[in-house]
Amino acid sequence: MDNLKAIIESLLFVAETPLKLDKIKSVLEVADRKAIRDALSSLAEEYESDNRGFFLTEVAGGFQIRTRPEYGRWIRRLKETRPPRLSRAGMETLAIVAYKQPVLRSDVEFIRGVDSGGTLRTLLERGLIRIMGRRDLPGRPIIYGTTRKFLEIFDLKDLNELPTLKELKDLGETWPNDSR
Amino acid sequence: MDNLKAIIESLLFVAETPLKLDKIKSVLEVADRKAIRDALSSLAEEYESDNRGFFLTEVAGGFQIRTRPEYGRWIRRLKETRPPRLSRAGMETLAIVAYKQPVLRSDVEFIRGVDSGGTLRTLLERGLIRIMGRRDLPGRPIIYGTTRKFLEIFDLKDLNELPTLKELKDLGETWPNDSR
Amino acid sequence: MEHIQDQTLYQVHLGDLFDGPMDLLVHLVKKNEVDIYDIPIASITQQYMEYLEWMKSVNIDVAGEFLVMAATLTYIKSRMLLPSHDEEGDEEDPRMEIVRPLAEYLQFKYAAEDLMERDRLDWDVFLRKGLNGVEAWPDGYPEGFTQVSLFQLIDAFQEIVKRVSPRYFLDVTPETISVRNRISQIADILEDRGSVTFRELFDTEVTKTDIIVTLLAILEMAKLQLIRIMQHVESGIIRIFRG
Repeated sequence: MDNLKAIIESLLFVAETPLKLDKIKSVLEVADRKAIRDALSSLAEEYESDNRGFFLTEVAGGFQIRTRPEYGRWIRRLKETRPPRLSRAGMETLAIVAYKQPVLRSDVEFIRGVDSGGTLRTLLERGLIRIMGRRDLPGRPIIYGTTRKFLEIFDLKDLNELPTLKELKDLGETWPNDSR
Repeated sequence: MDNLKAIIESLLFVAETPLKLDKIKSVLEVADRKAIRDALSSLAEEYESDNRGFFLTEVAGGFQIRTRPEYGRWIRRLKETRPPRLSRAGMETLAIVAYKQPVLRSDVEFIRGVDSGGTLRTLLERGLIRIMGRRDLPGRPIIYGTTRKFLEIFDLKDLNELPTLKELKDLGETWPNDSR
Repeated sequence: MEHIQDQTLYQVHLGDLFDGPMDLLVHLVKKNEVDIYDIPIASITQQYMEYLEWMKSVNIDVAGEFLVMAATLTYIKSRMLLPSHDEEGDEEDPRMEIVRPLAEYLQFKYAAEDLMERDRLDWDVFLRKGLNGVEAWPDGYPEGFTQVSLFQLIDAFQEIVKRVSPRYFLDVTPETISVRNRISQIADILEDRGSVTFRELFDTEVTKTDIIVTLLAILEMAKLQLIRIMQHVESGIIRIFRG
């Protein structure tokens, strides 16, 4: 196929979610995964070297074109974006679900020391966490985990990319920001 | 301003409608219209000479990046594989089938209070529900259930991931400061 | 009357200031700049109590969790005052009861901050989206249709329940959902293969619950005549066919 790179670029340009390599393969009916991979890396390099306003990133198991973080402030001005407020409680709960998944509501509440139903619900509605199934315990409690959208929003290829939790012994040296 | 061209490119990339020159001017607080115009022409030229999958066009009084028409067929193929969109009635009916399956049309209509034959047919055509069999009742009414495609589209491992009413209620209300 | 209304108007929940007792405790430990593995328990407990008192004095509703923590702190403080029974000092520091959960909680507080520092979508980085589909997307979707997510499906479900009586959905419980799920899976197998042996359906079961769920699914399917259950005359093997 002529112009494989340009065609892939046009697909990346219109895709609403990260585009998986297999998806590109099946849409273009190209047997050669390596050709696709080469086209993708060459696009990524060109965006760098040509100093484009966007870059190609691998996120949530696929490829996606995103604007450069250093231009975020201008885009926020254009879009009149208000801060996507997730409360501290929301972020804490999200972090617990991300690191401890598959996790029960009672596990989250044990760590946070407070009722977390409302926060879990908010995260569910925002599509950041999902119901993964049920534990074989009395009442068949719901098991929670994070979603692909979580990976997309926090720029993670997959869950393995989450930084390891800080060692307990290192705690107490620096303190979390008290944004109160 | 450094990187004026790249910043304008990032704005063009995210703009949902053609971007007017004056809008760029006001967002970037750049007094010099000519500098913006130069950046725009230079972007347009680069997209041509670098054989990008998209081009810059002046349309409806503004500027917009669009994919090249010759790649339209590939983009349409990509879009065909997207999850279907459903009407309100479709969602409701699908929810009832998901929660109450195996279920008869008359059950669905009893709950919704309206004729649901057309909606069920649409869901069948889209492969979201299936005919599981027929009841041994006068008229041999059809029994409906959801399909594997339904699970795929809603990103469910199995139906156990559907929360019950009681569970939704137990989670309580969302946090007011989290909901936008 | 007006006076009472004023009071409720200014009522604040402690939870609005601190997400919970752990959050308050972190704040105190941080404010005092102490090592979490060597918390001056008497002083921290006192400050914690003062905080609760202050909250009460300004009419803040102190949630039960805060009181439970207050009791725990007081208990630890009293244990610290008792001489150790073990001469060799092997006995665990009573403060560990609070240090361990505090340390774990802190880990996630840091993790949440790390997440916030990443290049977040729709804040630091943006996608191209929301185009009305004129270019390269000519065949759009019919008007009035929206793309769906699981939560929208659940929303639709809740809307119906609001409109009709919830009693139509009394039979929707985790248990019945698991039976419905199994029915759907068996229907999948029959769609693919036409028939399956009774035994095979139990091959993958691991727990007693799973076995009961499969059995209930088969019974329900037989009742609805979605399946026929036949036994081979000679081998005695029971096979399930599509109804």
